Order: sequence, then C-alpha cells, then structure tokens
Amino acid sequence: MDKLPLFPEQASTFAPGVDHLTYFLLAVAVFFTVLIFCTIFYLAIRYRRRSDKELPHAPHGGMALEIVWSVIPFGITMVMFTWGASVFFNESRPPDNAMPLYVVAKQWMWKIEHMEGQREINELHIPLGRAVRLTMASEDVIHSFYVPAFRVKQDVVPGKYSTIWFQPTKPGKYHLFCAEFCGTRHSGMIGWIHVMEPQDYQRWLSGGAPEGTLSESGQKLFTDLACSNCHKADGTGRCPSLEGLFGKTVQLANGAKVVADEAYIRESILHPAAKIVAGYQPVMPTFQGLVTEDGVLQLIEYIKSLGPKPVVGGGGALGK
Amino acid sequence: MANDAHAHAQSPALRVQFDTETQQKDASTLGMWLFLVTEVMFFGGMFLVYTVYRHAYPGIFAIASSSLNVYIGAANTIVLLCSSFTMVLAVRAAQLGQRQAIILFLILTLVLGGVFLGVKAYEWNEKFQEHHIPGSSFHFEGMQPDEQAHAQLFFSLYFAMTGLHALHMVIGVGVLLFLIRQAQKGKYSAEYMTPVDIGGLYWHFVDIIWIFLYPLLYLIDRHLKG
Amino acid sequence: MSEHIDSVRTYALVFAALITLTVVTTAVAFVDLGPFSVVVALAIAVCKALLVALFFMHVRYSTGLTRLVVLGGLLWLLILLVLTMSDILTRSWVGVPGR
Amino acid sequence: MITAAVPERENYLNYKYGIKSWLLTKDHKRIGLLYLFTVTLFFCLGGAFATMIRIELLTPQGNFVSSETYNKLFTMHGVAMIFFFLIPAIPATLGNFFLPMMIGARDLAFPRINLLSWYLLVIGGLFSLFAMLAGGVDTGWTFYTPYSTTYSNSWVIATALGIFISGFSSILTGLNFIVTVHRMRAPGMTWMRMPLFVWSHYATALIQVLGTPVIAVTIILLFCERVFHIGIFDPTLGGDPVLFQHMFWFYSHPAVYIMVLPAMGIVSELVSVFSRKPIFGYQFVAYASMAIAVLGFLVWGHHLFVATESVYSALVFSFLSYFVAIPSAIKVFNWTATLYKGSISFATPMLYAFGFIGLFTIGGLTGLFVAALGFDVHVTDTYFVVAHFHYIMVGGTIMAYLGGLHYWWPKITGRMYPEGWAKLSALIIFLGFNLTFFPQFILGYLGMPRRYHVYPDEFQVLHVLSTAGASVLAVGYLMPMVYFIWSLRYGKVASANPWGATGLEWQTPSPPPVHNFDVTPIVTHEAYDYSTVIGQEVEVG
Repeated sequence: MDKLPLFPEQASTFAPGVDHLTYFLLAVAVFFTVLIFCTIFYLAIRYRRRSDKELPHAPHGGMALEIVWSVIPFGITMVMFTWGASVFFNESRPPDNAMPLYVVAKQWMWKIEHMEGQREINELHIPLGRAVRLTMASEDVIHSFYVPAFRVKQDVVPGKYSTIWFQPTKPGKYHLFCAEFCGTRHSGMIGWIHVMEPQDYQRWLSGGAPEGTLSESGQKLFTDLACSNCHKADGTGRCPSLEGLFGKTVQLANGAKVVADEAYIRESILHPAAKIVAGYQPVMPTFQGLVTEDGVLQLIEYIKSLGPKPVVGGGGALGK
Repeated sequence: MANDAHAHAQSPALRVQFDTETQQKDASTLGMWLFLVTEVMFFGGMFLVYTVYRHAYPGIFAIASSSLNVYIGAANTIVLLCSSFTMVLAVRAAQLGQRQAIILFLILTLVLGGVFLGVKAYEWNEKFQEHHIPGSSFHFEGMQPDEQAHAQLFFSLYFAMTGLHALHMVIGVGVLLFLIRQAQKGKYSAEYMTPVDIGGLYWHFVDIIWIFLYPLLYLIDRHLKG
Repeated sequence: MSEHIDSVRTYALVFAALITLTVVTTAVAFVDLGPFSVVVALAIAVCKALLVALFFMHVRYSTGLTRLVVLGGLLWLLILLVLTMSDILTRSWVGVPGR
Repeated sequence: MITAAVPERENYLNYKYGIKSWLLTKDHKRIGLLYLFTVTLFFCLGGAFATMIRIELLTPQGNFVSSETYNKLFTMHGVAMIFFFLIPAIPATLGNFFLPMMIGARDLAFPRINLLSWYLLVIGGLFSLFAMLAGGVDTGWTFYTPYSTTYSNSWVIATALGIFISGFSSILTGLNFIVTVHRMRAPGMTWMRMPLFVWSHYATALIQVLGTPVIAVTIILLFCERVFHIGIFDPTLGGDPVLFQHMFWFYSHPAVYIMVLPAMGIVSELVSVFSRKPIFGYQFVAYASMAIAVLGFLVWGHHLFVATESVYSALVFSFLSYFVAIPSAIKVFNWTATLYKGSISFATPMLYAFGFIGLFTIGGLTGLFVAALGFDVHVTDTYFVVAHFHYIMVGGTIMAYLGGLHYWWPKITGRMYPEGWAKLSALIIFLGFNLTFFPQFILGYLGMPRRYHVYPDEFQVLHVLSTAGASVLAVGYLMPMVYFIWSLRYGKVASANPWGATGLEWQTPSPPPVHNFDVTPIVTHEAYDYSTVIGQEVEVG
C-alpha cells in the first residue's frame, strides 16, 4: 500500500471492462478540453484588442458549424451510453451458479453469513475465480456495499433485498466501504474482502467451528416459530407445503403468477396477506418484528434446502 | 413621452410600472395562471405518492377507501360545483359592472365554500370516532397488523390530500372575504375587475383539484364492498 | 379578455353537465368494471376538469400563451408521473431482487 | 485618492435614506442589493463550514472534530451553499437588478411580490440558521429517508422548514421574471433582440416555477413522516425510501440548472462585450437555454443508478441524460467561436468568463462520465462526483457570478473596482480552485467515499493537496470582498457605459435613476450591435 496510489487495483472480472470505458471517456474529455483551451488561447491572443476604435465585422453565425458541433458530440455521447449500458447490464445479472452469500447491513457494521454457517463482521473471505452473489438486506437505514477494487457498488435499502455479484481475479485484501450516508459512524462501517486461493479458502472454511450450517439454524427457527404446524411437508396443513418451493412459479389467488425467489419468501413471511397462494385462506399472521433479518435469511436457506438440491458446482471461472 | 404622462392620469388603479390597463390585466392573469401551474405540481407530488402506493397495495387501499362515506363525498362535490357556478356568475357580474350582483354571488360562493368545509369537518370527525386517524390510536377492524400499517398509509394520504385541499379552501374563503369588502367599497367596475377575475381562477382551480380527489379517494374499487 | 361575456344560459348548461357527470361517476363506481373502473373514473374527472377550465376559467377564448401555460403544467405533471412509474413498474424485471 | 465631489444626481441610492426605505422598498434595484447582502452572508457561512471540513480531512484519523460534528458540517455546508447561496445568488441579485433594465421596463411586473420573495428567503434563512446554532442537522443536504425521518436526532424539521420557506422565494422570483419578460418588454424589444442574459433567466424562471413545488410537497411529507410516523417513507410501515429519492431529485437536478443557467447568461454577455462582437449563433445559444430547462426535467434518475432503481429505468435515464449535455456543448462552442476575429479585451470580467468556459468544460465533460452507467456504479457517492459538481458550481457559477459582479459594479455603485487587484484575485481563485478539486477526481476513482470523517491512509496526500488548494481559494474569495467595499468610497467614478456595451442598462446613468428610464426606450437594432456605441470612451482592460 504505497503512499500515493493514482489508480485503483483491478481485482475482479468487471475491473478491466470499467477501466477501458474510463480510458475512452478520459480520452474524449482530454481531447475536448485541450481543443477548447487551445482555441481560446489562440483566438484571445491573435485577436486581442489593439485600439479602442476598432470594430470587427466578422461573421457571427453559421448553420453548418452549429450542426457539426451538435451532431458529432451527440454521436460520441451515444457511444458512451451504449458502452456504459452494456457494462451495467453485465453487472446486474449474476450467473446462475454463483456462490450465494447473505449480507445484513445494520448501523455501522456489515454482518456476512456463509451457506456453511460461518458468520463474519466486516470481513468477507471468498475463493479466487468463483463468482459470488450477495443477497443484502438492511435492518435500519440505507447503506451501500462498495468494493472499489472490484468496481461494484449497490445500495442496501431497508424493506427489500438487493443483489450484487462479482468474481475476484486476484488474491489479496481489498477495501470494503459503506457508500451511502448512514449516520454517525458511516465512515467506520468499513471492512476487508479477503480473496484466497481455493485450497486456503477450504482450510479457512473448515477451520471455523460454526454451530451448524445456515439451513440447520433455519430449521431450528422454523420449528421454534411453529411454522411447521401449518406448513406440513405433505401439504395436509392449512398452508401450502414448502417442499421444492424455491425457484418454482406460484399461482396466486388473484390469478397472477410469481416466481418464488428470496424476495417472495421474505414478503410472505413479513407481509403474508400481500400474495395469497391460490386455494388458501389469508390466515397466516405477520412475523414483522418477531423475526430479524438474519432469521428471515436462515428460514430462506432452510426452505431452499427442502427443495431439490441447487447445483452446487465446483469452482471454475464461469464469470463473463 | 406623451403616452407615459397620459397613462398615469387615466386611472388610479394602474401601477407605476405598467403603461396601459390591458398590460396590467394580462400581467396579473398570466401571473395567476403561472401560480396555478405551481399548484398543479404541488398537488402533483401528492398524486404521485397516492398512485405509487395504490399500485403497491391495491387490495388494502380498496377496502380502506370503501370505508369512506361515498354519499357525503358526492354531496360535497356537488356543493363545490355549485360554488364554482356562483363564482363564475360573480365574475360575469364584474365584467358587466353590476356591483350588487358581484356582492351577492360572492357571498353565495363564500357560503357554499363554508358548507363544503363544514361537511368535510363532519367527515373527519366521523373518521376520528372510527379510529381511522393515523397515529398511535389507528385501528382498522378486520385487518392483520401489517395490513393495519398499509391501511394507515391510505388514511394518512387521505388526510394529507384532503387537508391540503381544505387549507386551500380556507385561503379561498379569505380571498372571497377580501373581494366582498372591496366590492362593497365600489372598487370594482367593468374597467377594473382583475382581482375578481383572478380570484375566480383560483377558486375554480381548487374545485378542479377536488374533481380529481373525489374519484381517486372515494370511488376506485368501490364495487368491492358494494 | 372581458369583451367576450358568456350568457348565464351557457354557464347553467355547463353547471348541469358537471352535476350529471358527478352523479354518473358515482353510480358507475358501484358497477364492477375490473381494471376499467379507474380509467372510467379518471376519464369523467378529466371531462369535468375540462368543462370547468374551458368555460368557467375562460380558457376557451383566452390568449395562446395562457393555453400554453396550462398545457405546460399538465405536461410537467405527466413527466413526474410517467418517469417515476417507469421505475416502479419495471422493478425486478430482470428477475434479480433489487435490480 | 479622493475623487472630486461631482454634483449628486438623484439616483436609486440617494433618493431616500433610512432603514424603512430599504426594508420596505419596492424598487427591483434595491431588492437586488438586499439579496446581494443576504446571499453573501450565507456564502461566508458555507465557506466557513467548507474550511472546517478541509481542515478535518488533512489527517486520516478524525482528530479535528467528532464524527457527529463532521456530519453536521458537510450537511450545513451543503444546505447553506445550495439553498441560500447558489440558487438565489445570480437570479435574485444581478437578475433582479438588470432584467427589467435590459428589456426597457421601469420595474418587475409585481414589485411587492419581489419584496415578499426576499423576506421569504430571509425567514427561511433564519430558520436554518437557528437549526445550525441550536445543534445542526446531520442528514446530508439530501435528507435521505429513513435516516432523516426515523434515525436522525438532529434539527431536521427546523432546517427542512427553512428550505420549504426559501423555496417559495425562488418560485415567486421565477414567476415575476416570466411575467415581466412576456408583458413588459419595451417597444421594439422582440424576443430575438433580448440580451442572452434575459433568455437564460427566463429559462431559469421556468425551472423555478415548475420544479420547486415538488420539493415543497416532499418536505411536507418528510415532516409528516418524521412527526407522525405514518409510513410514507418508512419501510417497516410499507413506505418506499426510493420514492423519496425520486421526488427529491425531480427538483434537485433541475435545481443545478437553476444554478448554472444564469451563469451561462452572464458569460454570454461578457464574451460578447469584451470581444466587441455579437455572440456567435445568437438563436442557438438562446434556444440552448430553453432546451436545458426542458430536458433538465427528464434526467433525475441518474442519481439513483445504484439505489435499487430498476435496470430498465436506469437505461432510460442514462440515455436522456446525454440529451441534456448537447445544449451545454453548443453553448461552449458558440462562446469560443465568438472570439474569432473579435477585439478581445482582458478586463477582469473577461478573465472570469475564460475561467468559466474552461472549468465548465471540464465539469460538463465529467458529467458525461457519470452519466455512463458502468462508470457511475463505480464512482457514485465518491469524491469523483464531489469534484464534478464543484467544478460546475464553484468553477462555473461562482466564477461567472464574480465576473458579473465586476462587469456591472460600475452600473450598480457608480464606482470602478481596482483593475490590478481584481485580476490578481481572479488568478488566485482559478489556481486555488484547480488545486482544491482536481485531486478529488483521482481520489474519487480510487474509491474514496463521500461524507467520510475518517479515511484510509493512502488517500492522505491527495487530501492534503486539496486542503492546500482550499486555503488558496479562500484567500482568492476574500480579496473581492475587500476591494469592492474599498471601491465604494475610493473607486474611480464610473461613466454610464465604461465597457462600450450595447445593453439598454448601459443607456442609463450610473447608478441608474429610480425608474430606470426617464423615457421608455424604443429598441431599433439587434441585440449586440456595437456600431451604435463606438466613439464612447472605453475602459482599457
């Protein structure tokens, strides 16, 4: 960490793409800045006022020139738009086999939970070369998960999930910042992303002694909150069975169809009346305030484990 | 130049910065229309919030809005339309310079405006008794706790929009009182009736806001409850 | 603008139309038109607003500038509604929460 | 050097004295001076906060002020500078003073409403000042919910009320300008003969009238949410915090055009007068102002690219954001083309105009950077964006504001400012500004987030450079305050038209009489026809 870095590290599959876009934007900016500055200097010196009486009769209009310097800049901006949009579109859709992780942002710390049960505060250990997808929730105000070295940022808005994904390409330790003002210790809500070789990552994974994977603690919570009284595995209870629910398309009472993703399950836990499954009565009470964001994530992990096992593929650089 | 001196001697109501009567009247009218555009954007923000949350929670908003008394709403709308009618007759009387008619119609408009506010106060009081005022005492029977919050959202928008509209009605009543007093002092004639005209524009605008508030708050998905 | 004065009859006719439209919109609201109930209610409201604006507020024979101001106001309200709803309605179309 | 006491001709300054003559004046010129005094006060206040922020950022650890205080400092810096300096500054001081004179009117259409708008700014200012003294507000000038409505325990309501009231001051000024331009132009002053200063203020007035009411209603909803917790922006009760951001930025992005359009109007005047040549492509520059005002309302979503806005909506807003950049580019190219074959004088106002064009070009081009989606995801909420909007606000608006003040000072006060000192301070401001904000572009791309009280060590060198620049900039801003006041007493007595300009405001004596024109002027020539003014003695720049 030398004393005066002038350019951030490139540590994710996005970084080169964003940096190429930056070089293009920089080139256009430098070109026009130099063009304007030199033109002004030249004209100002060349036509400086020599006597008070002189009255220049110069052309002060030209349709052709006006069209040139509005069409050409417009063309350049359209290139900027399409390039920027393509990089953005790439960043907004995680690959299907990305390793899921859960992040809970609360005033002034990042709580990160691995599938295998590891819990970390302000630290995130991830294997090299594996796409990682973070599903993030906030317990209080708006935060923003920002890793400059990966060129990614996504606000974490309370009341709904937000998703961010990246694939690290260089082992090392990278800054994690909160980029949306969130209160007194906003500048203290920082941490480190540790990108490790896959074997070091496995050793780190087995090293920690979690009290059970995420879905196991989810199952414990599922029974503690007496969800199993209604949601019976064989579907005989008053509520729909949750076997294999995750990822399935659910038919609602009002005829609409919705894919049962994390957001749907979270909403059904906190606002059950919002989407009633066809053929069932809105009897489920709300668990708003009875279960924390971590609890909801654990329940989702447990419900995921009820269904057919999602393809937990090995490593391999799938990214781009 | 000649026209400057001449203009000012013409009528006392002409402000110093204007040259002619029509210039002053056009300026005042344009000024009022621009003010009404700011009011459109002002209420527009409220309509946006209402649209967003009606889209987000259609079911609960339908049930909550059906609990409003639609007959009182309709009656109130008709009262406000009557006040608009009498207001336009007042403006017409001002154009013709009929001093007595101006005062009569302005008073009628004032009374109808008062009736509207009275009915609105009664409606709010009814809501108060039913515990539908947002805040700690809010309770909408037959709803889950999280639905209560969404119902409270509807009623907070209901009170915010009708409250803002009522506030503009109160301002309108103030304007009418001013116009009546000026008319009694014989300030308005066929040549100089701009204040009555722009007072009318303001009153009609407040009426148009209610014309949109009434269906949005009272009528949509009314058939659910029948 | 004061040279053109409408007759009381015109105002009375417009007034009557407004009252009937109010009664109609209230009655129609009780009939289940599904998604169209919103459209019908707003359409009637727009008609009433036009009647008030054109006749009562004399927009019918006012200067082009006044009409431009009225249209401008409505257009800006539309910009606010349409562009904000463009975000609200297309949320999670890409199937990813929060995108 | 005391100038000879020339026989006092009655003008708007000496026709009446006493506090009442100022506090109850209906003269647009006096109200312009009242605004000048008020906005300068708030500029000093905002500048003080900026100085403390820069001192704090000298060291990576937060050891100058606590983090609560730091959060209040950058919030109050934002509120004071934006709502009480940048938005009212040019339209309410120079605009109020010169718009009526430039179109040959005796005053604005509604003088009493003009005075009311000053009182609203002062009352709003007092509310915010009270909030600052009572303990400050720590939500950032953007007041994002749910922090501002549920979690902040600072003076949010008082500050929001202050901004709410000062918003109406802006609405009334805009309304006054539109009606004046439409209804009170002198005979012969067609739209295409109006000075570009008037065109840009007309476009600004449109934004003020159409945009400000939306933030007024947003503040009312914020007030209701914070006091009654009714869930409009509170996610636990079903509200949507992103909806607040939509309504906030619907006004706040066009607000940045309220701040920069008047500055463009000034630069159009300065470039034309000091090249002694009509502006290149008059109608293009005029319609560019209108295009900026209209397109400025379609682009606010680029502030929400990472705020869980939907992907397709982000695409639409990014696409539209590039449309609003084109008129600004047209203006810069037209100003530069005006210099061709001109007779260019390097008087201080022209130096400020050159400064504006240069820095606004950099500011505008970095705007194209942050409009590109992929790039913005990396740099939004970092110092890159801080540098971008300071290049346009400080490098653009304040440079042009100072240029306008110097250009019209002889007309306002009847005295000339000291040319030597003015050029020196212009140079100091230019250098200090670049040293302050260019390092922040690099900081931003490195990933230094905004509003950070503590930062990693590797960013310290760039922060030290930035603070050094800020102190140079502060010196640069103090100098005009000194020599402008000095010039009131000791400045050279100014003639009616020291620059050989063609505007109607220069056809009145300096300082102008109470009703501007003894006789309403008849306009016969085009906007910048210098053949009519040749032969008058001219200040050698």
